Amino acid sequence: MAKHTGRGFAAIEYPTGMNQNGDPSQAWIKVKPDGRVDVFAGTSDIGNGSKTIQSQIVAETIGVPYEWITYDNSNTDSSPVCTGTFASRATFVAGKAVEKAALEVRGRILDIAGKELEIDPGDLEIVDGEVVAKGAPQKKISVPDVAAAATWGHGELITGTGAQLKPYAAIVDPESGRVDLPPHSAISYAACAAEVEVDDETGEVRVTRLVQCYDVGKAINPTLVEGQIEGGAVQGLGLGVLESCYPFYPSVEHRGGEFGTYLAPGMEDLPSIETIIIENPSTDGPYGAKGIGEMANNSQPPAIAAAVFDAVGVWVTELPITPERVLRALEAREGGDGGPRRDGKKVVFDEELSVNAVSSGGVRFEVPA
Amino acid sequence: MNLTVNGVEHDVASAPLTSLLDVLREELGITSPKAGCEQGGCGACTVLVDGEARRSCLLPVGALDGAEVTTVEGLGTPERLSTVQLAFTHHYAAQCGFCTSGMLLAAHAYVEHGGSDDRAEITEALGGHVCRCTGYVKIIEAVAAAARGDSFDLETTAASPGMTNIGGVR
Amino acid sequence: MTASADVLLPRSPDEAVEAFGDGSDVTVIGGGTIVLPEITYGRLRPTRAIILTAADLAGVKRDGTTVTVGATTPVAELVDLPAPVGPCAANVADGEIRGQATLGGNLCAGEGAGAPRGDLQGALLAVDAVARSAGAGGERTEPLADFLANRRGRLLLDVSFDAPAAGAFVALDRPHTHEYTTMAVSVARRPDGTVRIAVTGAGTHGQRLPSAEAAAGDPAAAGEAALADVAPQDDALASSWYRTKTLPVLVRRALAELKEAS
Amino acid sequence: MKAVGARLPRYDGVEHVTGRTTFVDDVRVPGTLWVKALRSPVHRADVKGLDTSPAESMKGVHAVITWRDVPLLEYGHLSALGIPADEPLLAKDDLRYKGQPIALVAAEDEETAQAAVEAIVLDLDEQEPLLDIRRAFDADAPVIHQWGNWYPHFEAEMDRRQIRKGDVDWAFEHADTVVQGVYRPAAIEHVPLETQVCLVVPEANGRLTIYSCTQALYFSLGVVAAHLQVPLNKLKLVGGTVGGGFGGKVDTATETMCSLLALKSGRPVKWRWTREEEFLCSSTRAPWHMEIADAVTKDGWILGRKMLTLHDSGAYARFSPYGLTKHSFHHTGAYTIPNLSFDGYVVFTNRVPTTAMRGFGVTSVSFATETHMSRIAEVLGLDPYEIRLKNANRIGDTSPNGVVYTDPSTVPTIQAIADAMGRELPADHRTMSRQPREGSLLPEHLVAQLGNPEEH
Repeated sequence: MAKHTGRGFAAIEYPTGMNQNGDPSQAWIKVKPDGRVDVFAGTSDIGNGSKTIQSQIVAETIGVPYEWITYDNSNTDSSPVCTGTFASRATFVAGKAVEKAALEVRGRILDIAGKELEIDPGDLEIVDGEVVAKGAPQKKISVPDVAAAATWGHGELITGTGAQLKPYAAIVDPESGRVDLPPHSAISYAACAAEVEVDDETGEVRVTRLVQCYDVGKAINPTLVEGQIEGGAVQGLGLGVLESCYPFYPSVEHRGGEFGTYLAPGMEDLPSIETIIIENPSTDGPYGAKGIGEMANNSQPPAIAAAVFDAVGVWVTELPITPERVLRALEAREGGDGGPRRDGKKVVFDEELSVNAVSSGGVRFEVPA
Repeated sequence: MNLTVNGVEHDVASAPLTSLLDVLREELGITSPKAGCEQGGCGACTVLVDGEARRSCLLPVGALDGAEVTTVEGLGTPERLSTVQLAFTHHYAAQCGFCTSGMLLAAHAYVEHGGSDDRAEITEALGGHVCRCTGYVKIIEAVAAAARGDSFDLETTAASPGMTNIGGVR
Repeated sequence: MTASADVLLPRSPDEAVEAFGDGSDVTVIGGGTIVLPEITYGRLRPTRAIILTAADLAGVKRDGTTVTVGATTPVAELVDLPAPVGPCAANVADGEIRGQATLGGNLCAGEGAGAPRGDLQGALLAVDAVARSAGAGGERTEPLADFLANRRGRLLLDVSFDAPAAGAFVALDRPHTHEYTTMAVSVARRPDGTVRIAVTGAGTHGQRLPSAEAAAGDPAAAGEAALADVAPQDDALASSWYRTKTLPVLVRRALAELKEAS
Repeated sequence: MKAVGARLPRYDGVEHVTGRTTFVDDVRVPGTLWVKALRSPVHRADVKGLDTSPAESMKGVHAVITWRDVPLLEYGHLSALGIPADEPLLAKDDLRYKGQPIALVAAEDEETAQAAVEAIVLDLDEQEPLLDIRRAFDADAPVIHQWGNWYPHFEAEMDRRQIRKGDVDWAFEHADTVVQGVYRPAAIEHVPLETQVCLVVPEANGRLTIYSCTQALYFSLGVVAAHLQVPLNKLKLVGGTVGGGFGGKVDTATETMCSLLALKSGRPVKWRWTREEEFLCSSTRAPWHMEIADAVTKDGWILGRKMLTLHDSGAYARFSPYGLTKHSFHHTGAYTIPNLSFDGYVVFTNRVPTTAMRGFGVTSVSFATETHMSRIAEVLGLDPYEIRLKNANRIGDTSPNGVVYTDPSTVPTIQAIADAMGRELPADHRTMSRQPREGSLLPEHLVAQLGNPEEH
């Protein structure tokens, strides 16, 4: 039995929001006569927690308790447009739309409070559900009283709408791929170190530790950020060493049609996970947030591949890094066939996988000599 | 045949080879057990049968005459959450919520049977349950906390172990 | 499909045997872990089914060194049995499945769609288990290997074996949810010192490895010899190539563990 | 109290732990019919005959639909962006992947629906499938798609996504070493715990209420309305609470077909995919083939990169052209490489169409470029942290497609990991920042690529 440990490292970046089209999210908010706040948005909560995050943004922006918020994303009759929950956009783009709507509501509350208190709205602020005069905290009126005054006294509805739209970024030069505007809303960054244990006789790889760092811009809710990072880490582990729809790709034979034969990571696969959060605020996101939902599974596979090399000295560059691939690589190396081919200043890995080896000439990868 | 579900006795009309999952969801309208795979592979349908965690998609109801079944509806109510329900809330152990009912019942059985807060032991007990959202970290934390008998503040949620925030960096 | 099935719930072993008859056109349900999904997915449409839950066929009995395990004993109740049987049982699927799945289901399972089934077959072959079954021609007690070869039309009643002097179990370990065993090797030393070696996952069902047994004194040689006894398959979990590469490793490791256990 | 930055409890947390969250499959409407699909049994075939009458005449069957029942048969996932459609909602003349839906049945119960599906008569002429994207361009490869074997509709009707920056020939000429490798991540399943599911209720006022597990309510609303050729206010999508998605539920996989069945039968219909359908017939993350050659100097500068990407799209285009574009824009990873030549193709094969999944388009390129980076470090005998810090994106650097980086955090994230792993970095690497390049970190070859961060 020969088990080897290894460490690997990777650093990545990932764009928030869709790349190449207008990407709208909209929201509207109304305030009930007792000051409670109803938010309508079309963002599906797929477990990512957008109901929570967007409610927090509204509570913070207006200045009322989180518990006062009701959030309705249940249907397309009551909710305005949101293209959806993908592209790491639910906080960054849709959250911004909600923030804008909440700012409008805040302005309406201050206007009416100003009339009630006979103070210029610009001299008022909202703190914990109360509108108070800046510098004169004894002059105040509660948001519920403002909402009641609006409804019964002024005959007004306190409401707000918000829309966030990233302008269309066109590829102005298809030859070079040059764009006229950034095709993303922000870029997030992460790095990951992986530790593995590799059995050089069975080829089995066990990921034992993942240490990760994410620049999240601003953690609107740190617990939910952790949830995204940890869930992503285990999906990245699945990508790295377990999962494949086609175990004999490109063949379509022996696909797994159940959990026993499709190798989704289980609790037993969980490595030790440590995470470091950096908060370098974005310019466009709500409260400086960036979108990190998707990138959370991107850094582990290359870190694991490097760790496997560190452990047993072979590069496995087809994912997942199955026991069979490790064994085949080890065997190739023992047969004197594992390393790269050196040709002048060229160091050429994986020649047998290249289109140059497989295609009869329809597509080539030409590298200048 | 008879089935007691969450303390209420039911006369079941479904054919004996119908799965317990189908009886609960389609005949009795108890929808917390989920049809995640109907192959016994994911644990989203797990319920307690006479106190033991069982995959309800694998049990023919004909084998269960007189059995006592507990689903999440029988664990606690929003006003009076059970220990594992409190733990899952405080530790943010549910994201999309689809695996949660099965996880909770497995966790409940584990704690009731005197399970410890040891990660390996928890994994042994809950290891057949799939969660695709959480990466299992917070689920294990929640079960461990419930096993320890922690008390839970529902106004806030717990940080994961091994988390550091170093704020803004030049 | 299921609504029209004639379902019997025998209350004793005799009732079970009678209900089973000659086994034609009968679907037997022990723990349900294999059969129920087949019914739910519409691939199995029983006309007659026997649910064995109440048939009093469960339980582990020890008589001196002889262990007898009833057919509907849950796999979970086997985990404390001597190696290789206990560790093999502990390696089956997960805790909840082990609580539901039965010995009989594990031994009578048909071929899996994409992965080996019947983990316990290898372990029980290694301890020279004998199977007692009913069906056409009446009750029969025979070596497990013979039962496995001719299990169609048989209702397993129990399995007996003499606890080995020592045993070991080694499996390929690639954890994932609802884990199926890719391949596993069980070894046992009988009181007379001879060694039995069996594998699960190198063919459609568990099998002894006589060539490896003949070379058991030299673990490395036994490992290589094992390849003469098998024709491993490709499936969703591994290729034939990979199983061929790792079977010698598992045999060697199991024999090394056996040596330590002796 | 502060709401932003606080560890507040999940908005729907108590619903989740009490089992009261209502997912689509938990909605109960009396009189709901069950739906089952006839799916292609083969990877590729021409359809010679399709006779649904045996199913239609079965007791308990209320509606059967085929391509003939769809007002607008082809509507692309990216049609709204002007990208042409290629995929029929239900197969018409040919079958391009095993599991492709051909006909759907709505019946009183699941068993009847399944029996009706099995009664449909399908006459096929099986064809050789194309499965290896590396062979798709060969003269003797079977042609499996109406557009040819690769997507031909990028801007200016180019048949590939192309990036050109700087002078890649100069880079390879001036390199000390050229490191070349191939990277092939697999297709994987999204594995949401909730399988694809939809319930459509025809309302008395002529509207349809569509209970959907979509990740994208308005996107799916648009897709259904387009196929049905109805205005948006004829449809009400109900959803927003999804049992996991990970990208797979951006596809509008069930809503349109169930709407057609509800209209045809006049009854509520529900279609819940089995886990086996989810594993074998639902769209997947794409497999990719990436080849990289980097022109590097012995002290670790990456002067230039040549890259070829083949994106295995499966049988139809869906979101793949968009995914490849995103991929191309990020093919230098977190580093600044001034001279680039990238060619990428969306290639069709006879496997399940691929779609968006967490990290769409970039997960693949992150794996390739980062593994390649580790290899370069190994080949040159350099420290994997230090070589990365040196080439890391800095404020004022430009991306492959010419965007100026304004707030890259590559340097601090790498430093944080080095710290956590107890890795002693040399002093000059420890004090690096993301601020604009200067001094030894701004060698001649990186000057021309610089942009003005104020402009973006």
